[in-house]
Amino acid sequence: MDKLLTLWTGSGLFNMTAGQAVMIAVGLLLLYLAIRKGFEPLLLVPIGFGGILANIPEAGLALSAAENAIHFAKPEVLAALAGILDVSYQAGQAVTPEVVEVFKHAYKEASTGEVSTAIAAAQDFGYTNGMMYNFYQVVIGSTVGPLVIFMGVGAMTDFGPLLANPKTMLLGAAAQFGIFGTVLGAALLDWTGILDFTMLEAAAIGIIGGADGPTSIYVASVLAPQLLGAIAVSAYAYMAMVPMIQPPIMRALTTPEERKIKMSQLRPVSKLEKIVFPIVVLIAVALFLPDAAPLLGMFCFGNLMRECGVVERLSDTSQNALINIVTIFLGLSVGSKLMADKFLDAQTLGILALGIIAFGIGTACGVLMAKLMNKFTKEPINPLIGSAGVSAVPMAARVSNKVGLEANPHNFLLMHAMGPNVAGVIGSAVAAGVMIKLLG
Amino acid sequence: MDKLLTLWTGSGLFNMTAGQAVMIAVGLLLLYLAIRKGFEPLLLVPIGFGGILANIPEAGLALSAAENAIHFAKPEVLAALAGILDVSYQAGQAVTPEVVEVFKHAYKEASTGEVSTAIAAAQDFGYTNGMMYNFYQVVIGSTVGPLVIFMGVGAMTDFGPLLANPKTMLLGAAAQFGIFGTVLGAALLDWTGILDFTMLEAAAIGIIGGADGPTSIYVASVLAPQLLGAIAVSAYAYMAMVPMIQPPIMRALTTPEERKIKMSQLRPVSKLEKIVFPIVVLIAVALFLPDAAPLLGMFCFGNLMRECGVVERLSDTSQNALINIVTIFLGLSVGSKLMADKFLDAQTLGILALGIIAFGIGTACGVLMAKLMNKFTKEPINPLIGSAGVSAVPMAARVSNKVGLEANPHNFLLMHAMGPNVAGVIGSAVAAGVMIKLLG
Amino acid sequence: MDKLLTLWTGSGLFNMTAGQAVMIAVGLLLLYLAIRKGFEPLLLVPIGFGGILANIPEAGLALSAAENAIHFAKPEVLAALAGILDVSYQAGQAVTPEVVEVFKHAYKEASTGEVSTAIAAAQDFGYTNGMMYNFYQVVIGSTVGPLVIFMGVGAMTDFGPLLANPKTMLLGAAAQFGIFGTVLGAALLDWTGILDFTMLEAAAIGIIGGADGPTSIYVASVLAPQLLGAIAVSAYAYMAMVPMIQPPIMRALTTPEERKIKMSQLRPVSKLEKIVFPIVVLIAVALFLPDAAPLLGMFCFGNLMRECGVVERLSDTSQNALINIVTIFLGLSVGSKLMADKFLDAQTLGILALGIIAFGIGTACGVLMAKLMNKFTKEPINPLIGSAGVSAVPMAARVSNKVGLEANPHNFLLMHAMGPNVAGVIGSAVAAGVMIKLLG
Amino acid sequence: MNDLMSQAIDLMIAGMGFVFVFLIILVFATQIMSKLIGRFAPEPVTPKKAPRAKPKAPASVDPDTAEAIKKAIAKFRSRHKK
Amino acid sequence: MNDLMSQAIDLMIAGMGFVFVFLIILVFATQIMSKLIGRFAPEPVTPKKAPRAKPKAPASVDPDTAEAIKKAIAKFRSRHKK
Amino acid sequence: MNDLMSQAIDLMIAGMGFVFVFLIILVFATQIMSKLIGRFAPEPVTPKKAPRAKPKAPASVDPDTAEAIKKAIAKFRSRHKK
Ligand code: NA
Ligand code: NA
Ligand code: NA
Repeated sequence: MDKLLTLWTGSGLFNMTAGQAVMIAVGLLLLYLAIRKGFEPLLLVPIGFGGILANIPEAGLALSAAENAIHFAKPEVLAALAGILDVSYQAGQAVTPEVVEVFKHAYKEASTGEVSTAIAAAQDFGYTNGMMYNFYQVVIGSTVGPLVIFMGVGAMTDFGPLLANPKTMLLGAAAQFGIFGTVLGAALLDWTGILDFTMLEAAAIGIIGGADGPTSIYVASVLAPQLLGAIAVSAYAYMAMVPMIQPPIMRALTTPEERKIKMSQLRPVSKLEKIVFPIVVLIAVALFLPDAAPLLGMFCFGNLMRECGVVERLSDTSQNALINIVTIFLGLSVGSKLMADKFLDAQTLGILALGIIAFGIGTACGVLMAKLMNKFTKEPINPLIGSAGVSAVPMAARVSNKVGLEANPHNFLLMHAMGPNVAGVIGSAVAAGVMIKLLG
Repeated sequence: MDKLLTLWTGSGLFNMTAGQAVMIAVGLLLLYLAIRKGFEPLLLVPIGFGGILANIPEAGLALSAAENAIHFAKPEVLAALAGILDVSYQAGQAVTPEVVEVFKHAYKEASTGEVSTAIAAAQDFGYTNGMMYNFYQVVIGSTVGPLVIFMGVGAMTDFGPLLANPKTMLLGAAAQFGIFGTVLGAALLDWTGILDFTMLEAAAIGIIGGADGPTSIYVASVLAPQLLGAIAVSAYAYMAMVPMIQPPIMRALTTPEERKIKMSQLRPVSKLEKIVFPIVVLIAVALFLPDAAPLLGMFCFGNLMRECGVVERLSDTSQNALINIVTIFLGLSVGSKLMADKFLDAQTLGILALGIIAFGIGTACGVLMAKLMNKFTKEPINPLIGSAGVSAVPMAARVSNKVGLEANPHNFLLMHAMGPNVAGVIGSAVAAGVMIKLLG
Repeated sequence: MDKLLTLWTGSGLFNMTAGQAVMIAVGLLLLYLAIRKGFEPLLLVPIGFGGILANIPEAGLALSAAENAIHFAKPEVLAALAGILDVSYQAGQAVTPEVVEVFKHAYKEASTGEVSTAIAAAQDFGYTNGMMYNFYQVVIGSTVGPLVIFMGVGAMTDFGPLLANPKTMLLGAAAQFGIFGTVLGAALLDWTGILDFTMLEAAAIGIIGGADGPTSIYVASVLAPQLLGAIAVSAYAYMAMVPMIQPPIMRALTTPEERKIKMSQLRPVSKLEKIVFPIVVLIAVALFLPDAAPLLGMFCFGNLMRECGVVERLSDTSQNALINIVTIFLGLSVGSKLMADKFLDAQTLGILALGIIAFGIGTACGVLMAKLMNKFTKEPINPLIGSAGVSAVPMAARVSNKVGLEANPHNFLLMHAMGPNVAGVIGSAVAAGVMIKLLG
Repeated sequence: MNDLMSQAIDLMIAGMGFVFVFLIILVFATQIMSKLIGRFAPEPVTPKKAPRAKPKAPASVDPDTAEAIKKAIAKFRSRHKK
Repeated sequence: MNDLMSQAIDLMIAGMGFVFVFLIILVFATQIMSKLIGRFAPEPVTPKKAPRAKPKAPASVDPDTAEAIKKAIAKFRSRHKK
Repeated sequence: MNDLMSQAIDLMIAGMGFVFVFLIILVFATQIMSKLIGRFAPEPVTPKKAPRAKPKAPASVDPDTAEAIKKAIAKFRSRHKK
């Protein structure tokens, strides 16, 4: 009986908070969007499932051993942690919710050394790091997960169309206005008193405008890990919604004549150019923006493996087994940040609102830049390919193609849009490097 | 000459203990069973090989840097460790076998923080963690190995037959008597004074009755890591022997007429049901047994990836590259626990004896439950499918089919037995959660 | 403006040292050799790329958080590190280049415990471990990378030709003179005062003569990690040059008649012999040289998985996904040791010079041993297969075949040379074990 | 009966009780789920004999195809020789 | 305008400025690279419609081939039955 | 001759000595193993020209088969056009 009581008082039904119930519903919604609506399922299935796991009451899967120990709040354990975390708590003292809050706050403020000492102490009392806490530390805390994904993306990227028409790189630059405009938007929300954001948080939110999953996760994990869940969900959700978000903006900013512009066929690109290009990018990074080196370095490495033709084994593995393995654990790790007390906050609503603005600004600036370039270049540029500069590879390029076909059923823009599309990946990574340099 | 002497006094031939020789023979026996007799080779080949590696004299592959330092027992190193492990040893003192034993015991009792400090100190003297010690810590110590395997098993499991006839889940419940009956058996051995077990050890031994490799390893690593080697070997060996263990029990408990019972054909199951089922299980876990969340969460995640149809890349990888990689290191890690001083113990004989009893009880209870259900349900149930409730997927289901065909050559029970078979996996994981909740 | 200045003063162009520029050129040269000349591209592409990444100014990708903190040398951070590293520095003191040097030196001399404390302290000030520092620690620092590669190589190795004619193992023994002769060469350079080497460094350089990538990396990481970059580059470069290095030596030491010797056809080898052979090797290692257990243990494990026929899934994975993943990160990790201050040193030139001597001695001793054996055995041995004893599998065996065909277009030596070729792998691992035992 | 025995009995009662309660709940939940899906989202059925574990990577060509290919090769070669 | 606003504006100016500078440099570097390669190492061109991401592991037989094989099987079987 | 030299010579003697001893033991052990297997467990032999490293994942169709398939396709197409 005693044991059955233990089972009941330890059950989820007995302990579930309203926040956890809501977050489980959010996880189910993400699964629905991913499975039924096809919203970036490779990431949103693990993120949604991870979000549910993270909110299972009492399981503490997304908490460290020390956080679990604080949650269960046994007096002798708290007494042991008090010394480490510099909390004034004596062995006999009553454990009130306030005391637990004090410990939670002290743990959040603790230094790296104190955290690991606290975890070791909690482990001596039998508490363990939650499964998803471990995943997060290894995959995102170390930054290795997003970087390996980026390497795989590099190995999947064909820079041919960009090399055939390098000027379209400027479209990929213009679309980054989405990033910095959103930072400004977040600052505005803070100024007007609607929401509170720090500069680091504003910058991390802005990166949603990069429309690049691994870049967003990387930047958020460096600048504002507490917002990582909301930022990643927002980034992937809007990437999936690119076919809905972009067309109205593209149509509003262009005339039917502009949309009918035919672009001259792309010149063939030699194998050697494709091999040398990632090295050129790498050297430019080394010379001008070392802080973008992890992201762009791994991206260029993946692309070099793809193009050099002598390491096909490695290129195949980085496009398949390796990226798949990391994607599974990256998704679960992002899901571990969908905990009620961190996600159910007005900030999250702000992030979702700013995210869609970010995509809109990026799209608009890409299109406008294309129109501007059209005035200065001999070869005509269809402004519809400008919107592909936000990245969201290859969805945004397909949107350019589709909107182009509506205006002229014989005008295939896909290959022309792939240039700015992959340039947008580089552009976002550069913007990420600038933000980490100036704020990190 | 001096150097050749060093080589000789450091050789295995010079240092081998009887226990190590026996354990190497045990490793060879496991390899023989795996390779020639086909006993669960995917696990027993790495476990057997790992067992040999762990018992190579002087190599210390399965020991931490600190344990290796204590083994070689240089006075200045012991003096450095004495302060950390709180042993009264002075720099000049003679190093007797008793002193070494005192250090070994102090290391075993040391806290997590002390252990890592002792390892760092030993590393400063040039000692290193053995290869297999590292494997164990990363793969099993972190619990990630069994969980990833379980995810892969989930991605390989078809719940269709269970969904077509959910009542057969009760057979998977009844078979778990094998687990708890064995705990009782271990307690009985302790009570009668034949062997000594603690409650944690008894529970860890019981889980062999779950007939599920990753579940057994997970539970043993949490409750009684010192018995992990014997428990894992016992679990996999008896799983391989299911076709020998089960049929006599099944025949003894059923009449020929019962064995001839034809079951009605399974209804077709829709894709959506298969997608929703793992989510239903997950929510049930969240509501009723959070402590089963790591095991069943990963299992359901794997199954959802399989069924949802939009992440085939991830599902394929978790069924192939990922599960294979983890299996290699999981096997070697289990092998690292086959060290002479831990394995060559009367307890191991007890574990082997209890293990087969566990399988027997589970089989019997499954069959009896099926007979009981037959009295209350309209649709006939062939009691032979009850034995499949022990899991040992898909071997036990094949045994049901085979014994059924002996009685009636036109009666194919395989699909009907797959229902209780996969239910047994869920049942064992639930039982594991209960034991961890009440004892962990 | 202020921010643009920050970007400029933090750029690579502003900070690049001559050494870094040279090392980036070296990285480009390695990429050129790998991609255009086909020099062991699977390793040299990641190594070369990693070398460039490691030398990006200010990015600190190959440095720990503490090293990065020392590089940026903020007074308050140095004050915090001073206590940990036992440097006499007071908070207000001016930060001169000398002070920074003192910190760098103190960090290099610090104990394992101090290093991890210093890193934790630096992390509290916002510094992070560089991406490639993490890769190195996980993949090479733990020794797991070379061992996993060696397992994969084992799974790719067919011992059939060696089992058909086990006497050729002696050729694989003789070729190890390349290793120890090179150690002597390094000692000679030290004695004559041309270069300075310690005994550990001399031994680590010698292992280049083993002509085996993972063995070289393993030994260098254990005995002289500071030389790892130069040793690995040297080993892989000369392995790629085997078809240029070996033939002149082979021709000089043999008469045309010897080169024409036809060898009797190899007897068929049974499956069981192939299964038992890795176990025989393992037991020999256990009895005679426990220090070779990690390398040869993993090698034999891979080979047993290959031959036993019951774990094809695991064997395939270890030959494909797993070895590819580890190769990518192993290569990048080796590249992290190509930093200017460690690589641009007269020692590196010495290592390159000694490396080619090592290959030459090994080749010569293999050929001479074959000639010697020819005097004592009934069955004729073509001395050209002796050179294959250096390993460099399967390149050296192909060279034997090619030189043999020049002398007699109907004399195929490939299969006969594969015996000593794979014996050379075992021989080098044994030599590695001896060196680690006597010096490690 | 010592303490360990009584603990083991307690564990058995609590454990088997809980396992049955949990799986019975799951039986009902599954039946409700199936009914709801059958009513609100009826779907074309999937073939129920899907193999339990079908690792896809090694699969290249199915036996039938392989057989046909071999015949084709044999035929092709025999023609070629003429 | 508070401090955060002015910081955000600064960041935008520095950031967009730098992104444009970097990508303009890259445009020129790429054009120079292409010209140098065209002059000193002209190569047979690669077909420019290479698919963006072609994971090779699952690829076994291309559709054309598969079609032919299926026809072959059908033919083979029909002959066999006779 | 300095200390390093004498150490290196010692290492060479010990090292080469040990390498030879070890591999000679291995030669004998292997021969004994082969004889025992030949006597007590003679087996049908495996073809000895098994390729050294045969990564199976990328392997899809062997060249011969591929050639045959291509011919078959060509033939199929030419027929189809008629
Ligand atoms: Na972008
Ligand atoms: Na079970
Ligand atoms: Na060698």
